[in-house]
Amino acid sequence: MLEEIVFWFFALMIIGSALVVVLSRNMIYSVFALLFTFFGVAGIYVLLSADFLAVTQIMIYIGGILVLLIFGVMLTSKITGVDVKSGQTGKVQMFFAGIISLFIIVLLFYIAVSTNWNRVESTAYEVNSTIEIIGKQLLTNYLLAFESASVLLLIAIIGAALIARRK
Amino acid sequence: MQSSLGFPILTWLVFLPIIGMLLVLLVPLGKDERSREVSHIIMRWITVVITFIQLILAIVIYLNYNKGLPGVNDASTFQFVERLTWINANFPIIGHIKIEYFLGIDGLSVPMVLLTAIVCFVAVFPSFVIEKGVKGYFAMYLLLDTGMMGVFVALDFFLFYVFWELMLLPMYFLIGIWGGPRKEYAAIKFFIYTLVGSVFMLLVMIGLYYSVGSFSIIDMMNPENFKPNSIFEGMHTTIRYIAFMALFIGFAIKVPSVPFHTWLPDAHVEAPTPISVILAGVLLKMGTYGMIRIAFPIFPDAVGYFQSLIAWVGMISIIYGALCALGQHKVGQRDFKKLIAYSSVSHMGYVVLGLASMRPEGISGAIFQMFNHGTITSMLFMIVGVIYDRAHTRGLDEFGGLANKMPVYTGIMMVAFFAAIGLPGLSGFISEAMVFLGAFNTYPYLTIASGLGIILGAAYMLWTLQKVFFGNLPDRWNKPWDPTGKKFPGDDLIAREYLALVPLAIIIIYLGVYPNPMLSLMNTSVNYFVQFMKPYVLIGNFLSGM
Amino acid sequence: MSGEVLLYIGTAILLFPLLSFVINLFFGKRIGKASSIVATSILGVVLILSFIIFYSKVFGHFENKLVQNGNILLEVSDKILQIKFTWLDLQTIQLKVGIGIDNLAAIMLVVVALISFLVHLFSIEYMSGDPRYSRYFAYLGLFTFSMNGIVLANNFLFMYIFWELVGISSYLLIGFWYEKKSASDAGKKAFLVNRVGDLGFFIGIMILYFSYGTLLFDDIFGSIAQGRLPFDSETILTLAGIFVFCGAIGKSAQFPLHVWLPDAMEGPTPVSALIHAATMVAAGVYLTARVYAMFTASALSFIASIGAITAFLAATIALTQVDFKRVLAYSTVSQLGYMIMSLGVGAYTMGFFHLVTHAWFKAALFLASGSVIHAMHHAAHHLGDHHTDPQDIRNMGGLRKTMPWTYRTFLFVTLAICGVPLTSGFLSKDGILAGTLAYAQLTGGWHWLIPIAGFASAGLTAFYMFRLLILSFHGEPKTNVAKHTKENNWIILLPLFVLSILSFWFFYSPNPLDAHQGWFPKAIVQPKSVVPDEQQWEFLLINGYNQNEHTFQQVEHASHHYINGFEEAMHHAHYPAMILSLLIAGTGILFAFLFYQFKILNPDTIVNQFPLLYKVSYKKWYFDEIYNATVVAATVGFAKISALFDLKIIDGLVNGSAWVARNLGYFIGHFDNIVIDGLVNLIANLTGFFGSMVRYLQTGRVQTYVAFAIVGLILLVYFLF
Amino acid sequence: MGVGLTNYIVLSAILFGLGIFAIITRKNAILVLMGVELILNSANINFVAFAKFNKLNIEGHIAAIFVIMLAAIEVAVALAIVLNIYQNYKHINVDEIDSLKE
Repeated sequence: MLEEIVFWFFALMIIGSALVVVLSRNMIYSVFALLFTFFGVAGIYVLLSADFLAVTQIMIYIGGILVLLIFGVMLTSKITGVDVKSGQTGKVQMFFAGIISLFIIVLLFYIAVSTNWNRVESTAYEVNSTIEIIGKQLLTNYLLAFESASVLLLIAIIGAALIARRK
Repeated sequence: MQSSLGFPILTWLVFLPIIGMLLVLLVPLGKDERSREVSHIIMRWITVVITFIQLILAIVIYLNYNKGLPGVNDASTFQFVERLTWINANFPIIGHIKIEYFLGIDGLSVPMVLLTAIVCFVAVFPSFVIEKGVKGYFAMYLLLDTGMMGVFVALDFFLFYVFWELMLLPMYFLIGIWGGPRKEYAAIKFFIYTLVGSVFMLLVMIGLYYSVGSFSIIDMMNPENFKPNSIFEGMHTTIRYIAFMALFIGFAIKVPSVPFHTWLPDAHVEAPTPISVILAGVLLKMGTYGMIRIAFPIFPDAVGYFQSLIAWVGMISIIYGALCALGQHKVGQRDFKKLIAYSSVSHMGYVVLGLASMRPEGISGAIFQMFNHGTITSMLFMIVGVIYDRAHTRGLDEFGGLANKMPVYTGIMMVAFFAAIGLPGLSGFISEAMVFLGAFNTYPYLTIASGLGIILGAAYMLWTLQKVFFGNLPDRWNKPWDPTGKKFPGDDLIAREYLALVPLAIIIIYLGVYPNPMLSLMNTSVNYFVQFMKPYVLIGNFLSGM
Repeated sequence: MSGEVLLYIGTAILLFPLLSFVINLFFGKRIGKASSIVATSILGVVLILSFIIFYSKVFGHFENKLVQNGNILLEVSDKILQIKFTWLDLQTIQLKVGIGIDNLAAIMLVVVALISFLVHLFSIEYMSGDPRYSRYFAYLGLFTFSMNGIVLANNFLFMYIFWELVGISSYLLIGFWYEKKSASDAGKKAFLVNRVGDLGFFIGIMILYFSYGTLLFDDIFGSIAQGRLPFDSETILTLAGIFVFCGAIGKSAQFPLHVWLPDAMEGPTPVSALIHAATMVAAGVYLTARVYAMFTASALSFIASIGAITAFLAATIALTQVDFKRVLAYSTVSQLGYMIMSLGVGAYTMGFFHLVTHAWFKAALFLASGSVIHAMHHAAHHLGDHHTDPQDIRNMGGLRKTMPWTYRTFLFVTLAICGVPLTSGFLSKDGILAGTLAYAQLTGGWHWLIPIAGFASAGLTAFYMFRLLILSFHGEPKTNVAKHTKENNWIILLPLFVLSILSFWFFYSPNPLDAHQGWFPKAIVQPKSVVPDEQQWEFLLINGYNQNEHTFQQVEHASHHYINGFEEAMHHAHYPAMILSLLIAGTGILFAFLFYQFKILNPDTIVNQFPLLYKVSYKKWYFDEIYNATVVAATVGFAKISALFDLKIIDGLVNGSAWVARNLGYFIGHFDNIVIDGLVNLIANLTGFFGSMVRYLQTGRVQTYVAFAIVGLILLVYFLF
Repeated sequence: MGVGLTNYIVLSAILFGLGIFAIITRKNAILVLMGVELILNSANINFVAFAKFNKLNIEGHIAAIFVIMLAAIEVAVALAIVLNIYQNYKHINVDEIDSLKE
């Protein structure tokens, strides 16, 4: 029961804030709504007994990505704030986009519902924490991916710095 | 039959230059003057290395070639054969088309493969002076190399045609972009002339395909393979004569034989030196090679019918070409290169005459002459290129006394000139003498008339020698060629030019003294070819036993 | 010495001069002055080897032997030692070549080697100071190599090859001072004129090759002897002979191709002595002698006529020339005519004998002229006089006093060439004249013109040679230069002495009046003709005499019997011919003295009395002018016409058809634009219309593309499930 | 009715749809970027949900970790590009950046 309440709370939080992200005319609002979305997703992770992921979500998404996005907004919207509002494109486009989005939601919904998921739900709390397992996995089975990821990060950092640099 | 070397050497030989082309294209062009210079040097040396490897492959082929196998129309005795199905599909309307990737060589093509490898290698060195669009130039050069090599090893008519056309395009650009003042005219003339020949070839090729059901040149040579009621069925039919004539004209344009020769002087005059070298050294041979590989054995009956005409074409080319060359001293721009271009017409006439003889001496002589003309004329054009690079003119009347200014150059030049005259001890003599000995048996009077070509040949060559090299040096050339001394230190040849000229001179002298290494390559095939043609053609057979 | 060893020596003789050529060509600059020493010492070795071969072959005896050594076949017999090997191997056809040494070759080898050696020696001094000193010796080496090749060839192919190679070395040496236009012109002329002859030679070779499939002399003559004729026709056999003889016409400067030889005097004088007097020009005679067996009677008549015409013609021209070397050049042409005439009439031995004796004294004459010119040149140089032509005899005179040794040798060899007894020239010339007399007696008719031409030229020769001698050596010096000449040093004089000593009779015959008593006629015996009997002079058919065994010893035994009717007639004609020739030569000499020494007769009066004759002689019968106006002009004209034809007509046609095609193209283009393009454009417009509709979808905005992608995805999923 | 797999999938589907909506409609490049983030999050939810409902298979978590990492990279690079675009165009309106059309 508690689980349901928590789930619905977070689900509504996610959907609501995402709607704000999508629809808000003010960029700053969007960004802050995104914060809530991320936070909600972190909550969902906890619910799905992915504690490490939840922490990661908060640290990276909220601590890193969001901050970056805010910086982006600040740097590009002329600081005077004239263009902080981000007008949407015409109504027709909105309409079509809405239809397409709705379609895809319905489609996915249909798939989710109609498919007979062969689910074997584990007893939820077999392990205390996933951290140990993830750590072991990362340094054994997924070592190559892990290392590649680090290289990728490095490249991205350099690349980003290079691209953003003023001529 | 698998390649006898364990790896597909002919494919490597043909497509190696393509790899080189890609490498050349990958070389980045620097922004400033110096880095561009560096990348030019890299591109040049890539080409040198690639063509050198190709030369080594050709030598490997030469060393592993089995001289006892005839080839010609016997598929099982071709060597280094690679045979794969390339296109095999049903098409609506045209029906089933099967084209093979069929490579192989025999005694008729080995000398040409060697020649192509040698000429392409040495012609890189005069290419070093190209400054404009170096990347495009060397890419085109290597593509041209592939096309030429492909023509000489292809045994599938369609593949042959593809390589034939593949060679055409880079040549067009090489003349049209890197040529002299009238380059566009010369390039388009070359292109259209050759294209006309190609169209003839294409039509006959298609006709043959429907008659035989295969594009294999070897299958086309066997009269039994012709389907009943197909257009080329039977022997001595009018349509076969027409088809042969179409093929012959197509190839004669390339040779070039009088009266289809006028593209040659223009193309030579306008083309840059290395392209002239390749044009005269290899491209012209493709015409006569096409005759002996395709036109003659597929239509032996028509050869018999037109044999004397072919001999006439050869004889007229010899004399007319020589007369025109002699006339260059008096008429027109008095251009050194044009003179040599006409001398090529004359010398290729010997090849046609030799082929028409249908005697072993004549045909061996003709193939040997193809090889020798390739080396000798390459030398001649490079020799012209040497003074053109220095003096920026090629006028016959503008020089004199170069023998004192450039003694080594004059010495090397004399080897080429005397070889072109047909001096014994140099390779040109042997092939010309063999052509004459063979042709005399079949066409004595024509051969005697062609003999005038020898005298005329000596006349224009010696006249040139006297005008350009003997006498006194005009004052305007008295100072050093290059005052800075950077490009041409000293008056005489530079190392790069030695690299290009000396190997050719050695080949000319060596084959002049001891021709058997080259003759033994082609003997079996030529004799087999003669036996194959014998029922259809006129052969001087006064001599018992022949 | 065994035959094999001699053959190896022969190969060495052939190749050593080539070594000299290579060394001097590639290292000449580096070794500088030493190049002459290298070349001369190599030639010294060759000379010694040649003497060995000469002695062993001519006076030796060989067992018949055949040795097959791989590709190489060694054949040894008394008649000839030869090597045969396959050079061009076409499997079905194998062209065999090789070298052969018979008496003819052995004697010729000595002639070539000795003169070449002496000329090398002479040139050490003569050419000193020339900027291309080593190149000169390289060319001499090349020439000696090629000449030895001609001598040793036992087949037509080698003969032709070396024939061309001597041509090229002659070309290079005539044009040695190529800065002078006249020199390079002369070289070119020599080469081209020779090429004309060579073409004939090559046609002859082609006929023979066609008929017999081989080029070895042995095989060809053997086949003819068996009655196999080219094209089954005697006429063609005669023609083949004449074609081969064309080579000799060119190389030996016979009428009508004699025009190159006088011009060839532009080359250095030692070269003139070696190539254009003694050896190369004699190669034609050698060739005629070499293939003598295959000449039919008609061919021989042709040869005799050509020889006679040449001998007379050249002698008349020599009368009036003023250039020292040109007089000698025409004298050479005339003497070569003699040899050819002699071979033509059947006096084979005497013709070749004259070749040998002429080689010595003519080389001596040229070297003497070289000595004179060298001295004149130095004197002029010393005086700073650059206008006096050192070769013009009108500038000489009185050299007898300043150059006594040159004068003495020159006088002696002049006597030899005039055919004065006690000299070798007398022996050979007398033999030839006897031969012509015998020939005329035996054949009659117009053939009497041949001895008449022969005797007339003998008289003319005596006259112009003494004219030359008197004008240049006697009297008072006509110029300051002549007065200041000095005798040359021993390097120049030594070859002169050697050569003039060789012009004494005793080298050849114990009897100064009859060559037939010497060794020479026994060593060189006329080969048995191989042509069908009915095609040969009856008197030349050899009676009861086996030509395969004409060894020295056997011939000695047989010497009292005449081998054929001609020999007999010649023997009978010997004394009349001798007396007549002595009379005529004496008259010639006498007149020369009357004209130029004692000035009793004035040459100018004669000139004024017969201006036409003088002009014809002085202008060399206008041969050069006629050739320039006809053959040369026609060739150049044809060349011009061809070049223009090519440029204007053929190329014009090509460009014209291009023009037509282009204009047709324009026309079709317009037709296209309006009619066909109309249709096409309609279709195109329709397509374009739809295209532009679709084009709206292509906004270039990423967002639109994403939207489409998603629509696509939806559709995909929809259709898949 | 308990919270099942379907719930999570539907949640992620909605989030995905909203992300798509943002990408298509938003003018501002940064907002488009945010849309992408939403999509990535929806994907992550799926990963983790499937992991949970498949015997707590840890592979789903690891995939999610990598997605998060990729998202970080993507944002960094994308923002750099956006800044660059801003320097060139003086705005970051995606629908006016249509040089792809040419």
